[in-house]
Amino acid sequence: MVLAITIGALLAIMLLALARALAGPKVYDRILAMNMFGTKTVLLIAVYGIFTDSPSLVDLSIFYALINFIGVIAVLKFIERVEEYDEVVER
Amino acid sequence: MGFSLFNYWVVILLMMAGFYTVIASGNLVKKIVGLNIFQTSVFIMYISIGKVFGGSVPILAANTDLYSNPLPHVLILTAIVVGVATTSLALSLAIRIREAYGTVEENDILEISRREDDEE
Amino acid sequence: MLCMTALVVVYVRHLFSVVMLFGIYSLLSALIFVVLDAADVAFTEAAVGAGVSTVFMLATLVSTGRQEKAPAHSPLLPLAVVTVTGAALIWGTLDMPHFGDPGNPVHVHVADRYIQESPDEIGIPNMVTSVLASYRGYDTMGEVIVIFTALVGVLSLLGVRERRENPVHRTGERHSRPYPVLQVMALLLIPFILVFALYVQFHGDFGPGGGFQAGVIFAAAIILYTLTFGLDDATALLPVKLICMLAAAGVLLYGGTGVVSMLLGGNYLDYDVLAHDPVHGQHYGILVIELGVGITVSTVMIAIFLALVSRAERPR
Amino acid sequence: MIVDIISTALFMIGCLLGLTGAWGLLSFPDFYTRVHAASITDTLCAACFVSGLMLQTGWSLVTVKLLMVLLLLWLTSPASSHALVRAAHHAGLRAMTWSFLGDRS
Amino acid sequence: MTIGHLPALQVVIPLLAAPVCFLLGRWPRLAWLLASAVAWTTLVIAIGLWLQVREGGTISYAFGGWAPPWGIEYAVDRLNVLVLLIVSGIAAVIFSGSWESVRQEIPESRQALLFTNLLLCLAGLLGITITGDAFNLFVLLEISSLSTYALISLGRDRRALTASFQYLIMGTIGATFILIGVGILYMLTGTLNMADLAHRLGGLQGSRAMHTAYGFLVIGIGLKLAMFPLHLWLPNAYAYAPSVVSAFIAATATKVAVYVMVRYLYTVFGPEFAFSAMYVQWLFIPVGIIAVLFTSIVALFQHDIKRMLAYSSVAQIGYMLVGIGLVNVTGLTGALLHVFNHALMKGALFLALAAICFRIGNPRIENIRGIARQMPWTMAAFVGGGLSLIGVPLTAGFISKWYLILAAVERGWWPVVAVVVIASLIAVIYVWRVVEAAYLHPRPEDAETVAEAPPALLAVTWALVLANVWFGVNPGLVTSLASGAAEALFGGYLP
Repeated sequence: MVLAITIGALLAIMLLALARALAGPKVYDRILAMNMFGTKTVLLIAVYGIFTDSPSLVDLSIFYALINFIGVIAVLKFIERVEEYDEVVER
Repeated sequence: MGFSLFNYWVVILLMMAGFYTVIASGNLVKKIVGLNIFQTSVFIMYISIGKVFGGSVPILAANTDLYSNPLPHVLILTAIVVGVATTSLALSLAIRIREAYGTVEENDILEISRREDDEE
Repeated sequence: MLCMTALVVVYVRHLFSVVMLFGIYSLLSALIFVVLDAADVAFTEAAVGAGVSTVFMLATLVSTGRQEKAPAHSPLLPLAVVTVTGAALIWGTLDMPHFGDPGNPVHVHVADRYIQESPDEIGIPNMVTSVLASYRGYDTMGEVIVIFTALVGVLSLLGVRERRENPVHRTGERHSRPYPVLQVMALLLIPFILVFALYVQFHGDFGPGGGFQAGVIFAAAIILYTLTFGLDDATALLPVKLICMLAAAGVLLYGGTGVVSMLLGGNYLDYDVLAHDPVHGQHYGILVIELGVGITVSTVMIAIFLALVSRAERPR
Repeated sequence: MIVDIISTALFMIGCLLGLTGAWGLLSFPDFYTRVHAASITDTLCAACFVSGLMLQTGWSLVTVKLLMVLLLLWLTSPASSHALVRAAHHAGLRAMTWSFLGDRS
Repeated sequence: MTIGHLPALQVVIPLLAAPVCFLLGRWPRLAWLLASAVAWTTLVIAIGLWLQVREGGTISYAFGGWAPPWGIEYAVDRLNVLVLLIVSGIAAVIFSGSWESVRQEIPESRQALLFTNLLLCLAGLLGITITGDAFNLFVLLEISSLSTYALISLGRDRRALTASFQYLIMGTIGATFILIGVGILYMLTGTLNMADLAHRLGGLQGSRAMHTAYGFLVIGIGLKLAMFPLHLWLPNAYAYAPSVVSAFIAATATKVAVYVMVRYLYTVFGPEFAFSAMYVQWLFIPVGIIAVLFTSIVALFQHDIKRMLAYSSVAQIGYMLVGIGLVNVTGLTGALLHVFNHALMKGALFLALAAICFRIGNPRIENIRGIARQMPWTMAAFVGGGLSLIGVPLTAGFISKWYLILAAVERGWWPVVAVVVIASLIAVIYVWRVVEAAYLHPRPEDAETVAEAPPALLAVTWALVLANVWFGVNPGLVTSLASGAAEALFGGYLP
């Protein structure tokens, strides 16, 4: 029961985040949504792992947290670089 | 009956979305993304082949003796690696194409190539 | 949700968004893998799809531009092809074995042997690792070679410059603002990631993980370093030549294990002969080849990333 | 028993916080307010979930791992929010002004 | 002891030589020597396997000591030993003659990488041929494909990049289709070993899922072997790749794909399912005929000789499909012989072109006017290869076409005979265009004088030309191998 509600709520959050990611409007909104989506995935996997008695999934959630962080940083860095180019081009 | 095949149908829908992106999109990078989606959906198909209801992760545990099938997992591990290898090669080709032609739009490239062919 | 993401990917034209949505798509499919009991695959898919592939694509977008043009030709023909293919598949599914039924042919023929016997024959609890490294060890060797081939291909296409030839053109330095917060964070995280990579590498016998996943995690640490400190610092830390040598060494380590087992009288990649006791032999063999996989995968990922980024940093 | 109740309560609080944050993410009017909504709830929400889980598992290696998840989330999530806002600011994304709010109301 | 390991060594040696070759990046000449030595070794191993097969029938090798179907098996029979021989033979010849041409066309920093890629490609092709495991085939297919994409993109023209990208997209779609097909087969049977698959599929005749798997496999492999409407990637890929690479992949890659098709149709699905239930001959015969006629005509209008030969390759694949589609032992023998002979003649022709490229750069018809006087040996080799392509008696090309015609007559399908003859006449025309330009036109005044091609390149070209003649005069060896394989494949099945 608790499991169902928790997972349901997490999925709902993810759905909302996904809606924001799809809606945009700016790239940054999408990144924000992606970040939130990622953290909720981490929690979801942890919850699922503990409740289904397979603690090995917790390793997985640690890893997801890392990947999520690196992903966000990568997007930011590369977007920044593209904007720099645009500035250079405009001048 | 209907429901028991439901997830194959979802997979097929995904596959076709990816496949459509590959063949209909004009942008090379987007083609690559489509290719990835296509492949990922095939992976989901394999993994769902291996699922057993009531089974657990195929790691030996004391409290269960029904495991999902490990073989598709192994195959897909390999296939994922093959996929990323293809992706990285395709991406570097896209970069080179951009440097050589100044664009990654298929139509523009075709136009330029056609002109080159005519000149010869 | 998965369908929605996939369908939107088809429509969105801003390529950064497409790639990010692909990252989300990949995370979602990894979640599905978790639900379908495939922890190892979920690990790998997240590492590769949401992690490495996404980062590679982003790095590419920097040099290729980020807006897609509207398609010029009509979408009818591809749509028709797709519909026909999809219809064929759905037609084929109608009498497929039912999803999740333990009596399906897949579960009763070959795989049952892996499930029943592998704990005794190989002696490690994670069946995925046993099948991957021993029963189908040759496939895994093929996989390492595929990754290596990708490295060779990317190098022959792009090449990696060790150093910037001309310091005046360091646009990155002139424009990019240092991120002190991120740099501190990265320095905090990287040792942790490296330890985690080692844990995953050697814990693969017992839980989800193994050489491939560990390799990607290791590469992720270096990618994080490169992102926060810049390409030059990263290549100073890990010269490209060293990376390439390590990649080849990893492949040779794997293949060499096979050769050794051949010299000791077994078939290629037969680990039974590596020690007096077959189970011990399997242990050693799996340990060594997982190490080979880990080395090759991490170095190849790093090298490809550096190659892509070194192109991206070049001013247009 | 008590542990169960506490952990259930923690889960519920976590759900509530998470949903609030997500709702904020979806409905707030501009980027910076959305960051605010998302990041503030994220931290506490994660804390609630993970501590609830830790209560469930009891004391073992898994608890340590869960703690690591929590620490990681606490470290990375503010950092990425920070980086995100900074990048957006540098890219010239303007914050919503009062006059804009006034127009809306 | 070594004898027993030959099947594994066949693939493992080039696979492991590749990283070594990669480490030799500074010394491209050493890399070349290593690659050639390895290629010759694989040829020796293939001959060893052939001798073994001739004496003892099918050889099976279990990787990791796990008996199939639990482990991965390599299975060598008459069918694939034929393909092994031709692939490793062509590789040995082409690799050893490639140095001069590579040194001229590829920047020095990439030369060792090119040889590494060639080795990987060779290993992949040999592996595809020898493996008895459906999934292992996919992995090795990807090894060879990825290295082929990289090889093509090394071409000097920037259109090489787009050609390679196009090939990558189509090739990956093909590979993914194969993956879907194998997945469905696995779902139905629970095994991946080909022999075991064949055994277990026998009980599943008429299952829709099996039909779907079949369709996906045929289309997937069709993409790889450039079956007629799916051939669009091929001409550009061959035309813009470095000359040596064109020679190697034109002679081997599609042949291996034809082998895979034959293997799936006959061994895995069985001729009964493939021909009596799915009527694949009604796909292959028309597609093959259209391919032969249409692409031969397209070849007539090409100005770039490499492209012309590439289109002719698609036409030759059409012959092979017709041979498979005729559904009798003679037809299949003809198709297999054509696999062998086409590798020989395309190898010879593309090597001769490589020699021409080496001296004049761009091998267009207008550029080679009067060149025969300055490069007599090269042009003579080209003529030799061309005669074999046309199918003149006493060359290898004649033998396989003869078998195809015999098979068509056996079935009483005279139009097929007519098509083979007409297409050969068209081949006469396009080969003649080159010969005319090279021999009958004077060298233009402003053109620079060129010398004969370097001796090493010339030697390997002539080796292949002479092989064409030799196998044309003494066809017995290969013919008996091919017809033995064809009989074994058909088993007791009669259409």
